[in-house]
Amino acid sequence: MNLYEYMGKEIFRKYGIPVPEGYVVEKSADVREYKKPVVVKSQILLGGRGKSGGIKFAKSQADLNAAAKELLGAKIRGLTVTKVLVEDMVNIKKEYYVSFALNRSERSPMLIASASGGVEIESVPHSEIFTRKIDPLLGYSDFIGREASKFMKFDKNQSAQFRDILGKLYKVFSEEDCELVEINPLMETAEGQFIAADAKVVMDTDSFFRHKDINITDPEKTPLELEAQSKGYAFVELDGNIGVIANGAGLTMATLDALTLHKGKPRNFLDLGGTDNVEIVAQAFDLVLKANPKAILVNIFGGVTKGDTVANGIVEAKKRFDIKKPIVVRLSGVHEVEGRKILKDAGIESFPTMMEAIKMVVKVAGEAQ
Amino acid sequence: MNLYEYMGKEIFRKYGIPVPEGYVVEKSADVREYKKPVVVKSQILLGGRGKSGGIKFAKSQADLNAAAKELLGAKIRGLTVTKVLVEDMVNIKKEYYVSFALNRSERSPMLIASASGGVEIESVPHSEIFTRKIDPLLGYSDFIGREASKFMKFDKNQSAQFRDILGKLYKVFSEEDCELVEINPLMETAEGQFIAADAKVVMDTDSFFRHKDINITDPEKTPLELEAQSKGYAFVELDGNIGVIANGAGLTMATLDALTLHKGKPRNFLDLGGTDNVEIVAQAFDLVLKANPKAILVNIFGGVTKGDTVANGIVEAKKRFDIKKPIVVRLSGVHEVEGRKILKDAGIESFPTMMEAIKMVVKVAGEAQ
Amino acid sequence: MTVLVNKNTKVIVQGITGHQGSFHAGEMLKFGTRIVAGTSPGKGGTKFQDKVPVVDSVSEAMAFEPEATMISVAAPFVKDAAFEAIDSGIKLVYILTEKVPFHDSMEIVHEAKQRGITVMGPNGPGITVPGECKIGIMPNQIFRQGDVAVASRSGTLTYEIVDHITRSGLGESAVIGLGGDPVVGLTYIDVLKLFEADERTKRIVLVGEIGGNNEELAAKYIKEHVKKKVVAYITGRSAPPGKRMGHAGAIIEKGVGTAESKIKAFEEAGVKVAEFPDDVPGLLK
Amino acid sequence: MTVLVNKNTKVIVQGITGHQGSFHAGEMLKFGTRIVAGTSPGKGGTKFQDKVPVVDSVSEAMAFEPEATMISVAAPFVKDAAFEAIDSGIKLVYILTEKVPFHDSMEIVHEAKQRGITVMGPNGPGITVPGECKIGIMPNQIFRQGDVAVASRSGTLTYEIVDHITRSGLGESAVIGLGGDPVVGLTYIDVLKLFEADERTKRIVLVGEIGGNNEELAAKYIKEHVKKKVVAYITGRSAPPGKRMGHAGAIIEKGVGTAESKIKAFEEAGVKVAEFPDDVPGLLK
Repeated sequence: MNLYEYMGKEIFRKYGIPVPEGYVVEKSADVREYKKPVVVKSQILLGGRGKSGGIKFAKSQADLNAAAKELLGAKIRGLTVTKVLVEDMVNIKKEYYVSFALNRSERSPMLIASASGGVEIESVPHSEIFTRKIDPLLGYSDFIGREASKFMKFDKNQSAQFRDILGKLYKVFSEEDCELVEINPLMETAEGQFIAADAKVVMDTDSFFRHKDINITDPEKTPLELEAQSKGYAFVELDGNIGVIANGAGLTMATLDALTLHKGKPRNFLDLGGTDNVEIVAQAFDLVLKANPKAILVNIFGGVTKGDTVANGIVEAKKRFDIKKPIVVRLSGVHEVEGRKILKDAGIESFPTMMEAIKMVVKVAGEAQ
Repeated sequence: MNLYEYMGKEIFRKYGIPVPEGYVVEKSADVREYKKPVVVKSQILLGGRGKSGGIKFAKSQADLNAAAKELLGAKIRGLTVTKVLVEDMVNIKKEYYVSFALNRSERSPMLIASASGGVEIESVPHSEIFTRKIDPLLGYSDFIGREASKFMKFDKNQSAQFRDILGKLYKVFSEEDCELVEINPLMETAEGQFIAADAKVVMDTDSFFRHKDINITDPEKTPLELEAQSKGYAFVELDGNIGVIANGAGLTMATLDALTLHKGKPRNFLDLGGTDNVEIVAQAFDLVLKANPKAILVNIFGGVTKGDTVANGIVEAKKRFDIKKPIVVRLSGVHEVEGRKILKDAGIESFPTMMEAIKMVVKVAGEAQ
Repeated sequence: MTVLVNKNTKVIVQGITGHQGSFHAGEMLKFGTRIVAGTSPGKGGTKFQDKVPVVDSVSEAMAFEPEATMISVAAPFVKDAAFEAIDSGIKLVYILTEKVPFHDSMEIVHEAKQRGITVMGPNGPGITVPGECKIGIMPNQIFRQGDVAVASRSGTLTYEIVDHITRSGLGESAVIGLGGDPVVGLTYIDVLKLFEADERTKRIVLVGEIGGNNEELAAKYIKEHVKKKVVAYITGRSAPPGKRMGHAGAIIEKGVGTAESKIKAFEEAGVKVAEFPDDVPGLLK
Repeated sequence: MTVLVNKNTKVIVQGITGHQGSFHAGEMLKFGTRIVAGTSPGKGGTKFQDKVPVVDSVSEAMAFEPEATMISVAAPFVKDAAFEAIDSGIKLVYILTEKVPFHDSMEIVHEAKQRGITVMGPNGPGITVPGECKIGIMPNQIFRQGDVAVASRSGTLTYEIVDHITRSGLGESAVIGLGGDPVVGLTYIDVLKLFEADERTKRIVLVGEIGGNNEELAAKYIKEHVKKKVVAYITGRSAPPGKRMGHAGAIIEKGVGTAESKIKAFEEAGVKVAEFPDDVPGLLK
């Protein structure tokens, strides 16, 4: 999960990475006395905030008040600004890029650095980017920083500051269970000091059991997605008209693929995961229905999740939520026969294969009002 | 280097290992108001302080004042007590032993635990001691604590407390660069709480460059040994009459062995280490002479330390310190010929082999007044 | 020689008395897997299903000379359990658990690799060699012995495809789930090497998904090293860019790791790519 | 086949421009060691003694295909330098530096071992194979090619004994200093295996000292596995209990690791133990 810039900078500060002096404001009235030029930055999880008007510069108290007032509550590319970070302005000499990220194919951390910072790293030519695999058992060690410094053509003083930051940034990456820690731009001031002008920290949500202090809701999720998350479902909203319930991420994706290739349009999808609980199945319908689809497709390959459990859950949901919309079910695998019988007795159509079910649900969704 | 109990406990506290409430006193006037029964413990680096009268119990203000007054300044087995630790008394239910130590032959940490604590671990039968090698790359992990808990026959609650302490103790061992971290006794109170009643922490002096906060002098060293240490020499005082200067720990030991087997009695020995500096050689004589030996044996096998450098150092020392005592030199290896010539020109006797030199020095030391 | 396990493989289950552990251990016993012991701290001395000895630690379980372990403990305790297995020197470690922090997985996988230990998972369905041994959670009844080896990042989708293969009249020589997490023990390339070396295996199915570049690396490896017939299926074609699809692995990473890129890589390597899961058996024949 | 190194072994020196590094690199060149490059961050592009290329990092030095490295940097930087060598995959890492924290050495040694990398030292004199290669700090002039292999925990004492061997008319097939620290890369047993397998070696000298139980383990190993003649010398007989003798290794640990225990173990294994260093050649003959 992405952390807000100000949260990332709090972590940086804790680890001794230099960041500009600043404070967070939620109400424009809380803006402090103006002392020197500041930058007022919307705390939203979007790249290119500057271009979208989310960053203002203030050279007087009036500027500062106006910037905070203007930004707080504003909508930037669909996201409402609830917090701004007011930070001392620094005199920029040069901007660099540096990050540690997981390289999935190597299953190892990777250091990425470039002397061309302040822009999206994807837009920088490959020849200007230093990348280096970190052996996860050896971890980051100073020699890696020396290699990077040489690539960056740093002098002794620059290299010392840069390597100090690299060592600390790797500590953040590993101790805070991050998928990505990025400083862009890493700023060199006119006075020759390196300072993290921005902070992008992406944490592994699976590690939150040991980071109890991190308590934010994912701003990229819709309210319904957040509700589903709190109930333990993987649930994503889309813009079609067929609600999809399946089990397992791979099968769920394959279901969407097949549906799409058959001209069906998913309204959402919900991954039941592995469950053997009728209530969990029934509750899933509640979520899917809230998005108001025209029909519901259930695609289950029974394993841990057994066919009869799913069938009972569907029957329970139909009754409890008084579902009138067409439900098309595919049931295979463990307890397939029992499940299909339960559904048949309740008047719900079911198929043994995914293709049959998909063709049917596309048909009924097209017919439904 | 051994840390005092109170220093070890400060470290324990920092890592969350429960220790009794307490404070350190250097002057008996600084004893605080008596509130509940306390134990007053001499801060000296000796086992069996209790038996030697170094630990007093106080059940009143008068007791406490008297104990502090009596212990501070007292000599216990040759060591002067300069600090006492005043600690709340705990109600003992049972005493355990636990430590992490370096196992040299395995080159790995080892966990040692026993339900028979409060006595020297060497006196506990092997069958009552749990030992387990720790893979230094995997580190301590909870499963090791579960194995130990089972051996100790702990119930669930005891095991949970014990394992929590083990995890933290291992962190002390590795993060504080320890050779040994020992809790003996690890006390279980009448209320069922585990608490470190003593703390033995032995730190690796070679790691002190990254533990700048540790700043104690080794109480096991004599003043002359400390002076030598501050000058960078390995120097040990003994009780004979021949001062020994050699280069390299192995050769130094072999020199002492050969000297002893030839009935010579070393007064001290100084390991020059690897040096190519005349002044370092000369300064070594200053130290050796301060212990007032009857004769001085110099045994050098030249490598990094070159024969001519040593010879020049000896000549310089003889002149500077006006040494009248016999100096017997053995010089071999790199620049042996040059060195022996320099010595000969200065009237100092030298030999090509260790045995000749040793026999000679034993002879002249016997003759000297 | 079979792939990784056979009917003699001695297996332990770490966490055999837990909800998941006990269910799947039971299914594995039905499949014919030789479970020699299970661990459950504090429950040592009891028996699972009146026959499998339960002990307190892997160290004690080593008396049964296990060659493989299935770890089924809650995510926060997986690293400890895996280190326990590694420390004891068990050569095949399968981690059933999902939601393991990937920094833990990274340590587990690399420490194991250094010691010549194979890790499967976390968050995968395990391995099944029909007629021999199952370690994991795949449904017993979908398999038939045969010559098709299947490797997949996903669980239920694997069953779907195996089921089609079996129903088509073919059978499986080995089915391995790599695991759906960003960091898992086995790569497609590791598994391709095993499949290529396995005498029972004549045909190979790779089930891939969007995200990462492991499928692209596998395609390159197939082109250069694999002589057996390979068929692939890639899921996530319809995934909207930037939306997580449940798996951490299934993120479209700004143009890299798209379904298109993977399909293209496979096709360039001479691997036929199925449009739907039920197309797989047809392409294998 | 020689022990660990031969005249073709390509060696780099990490820290070649330092006081110690440059002196010993010079001596090694005189000995005939094939130093292909040296590292010194910031000094890349220069030459050592007008012939050995100096580069900024081991990564760059890999262009010269080194098989061994000598690390001569200050103690606080040894771990970084050793990890740099390990990360690059150099197969023989010798650490000259003394006063390395043993927790660092422990990590270095074990990480290296997992990767099949041999570590010598820290705080040892290195290895010399007369007529072939020297990596380390032993004085060049004391050697003569021969059939005696010597392993020792100490530096100058090794020279003393090698000098006696050479002066007696014998010569050396290999001399290895394990290092005087509590944690070093090689054990006597590791070295005994190398000596036993080495065709040039006919006789073996082990130089031990008080502290630890490595000599006792070596004695046991010799009894069971070593066919070649072994002579030992143990130093520290006169050491007062509890007094450190300069080496961290040389502490009398409450009755364990005494000179008596080591001498007894060797004698029981049929190893003759010299009373004085100059007795060694006589016992070898």
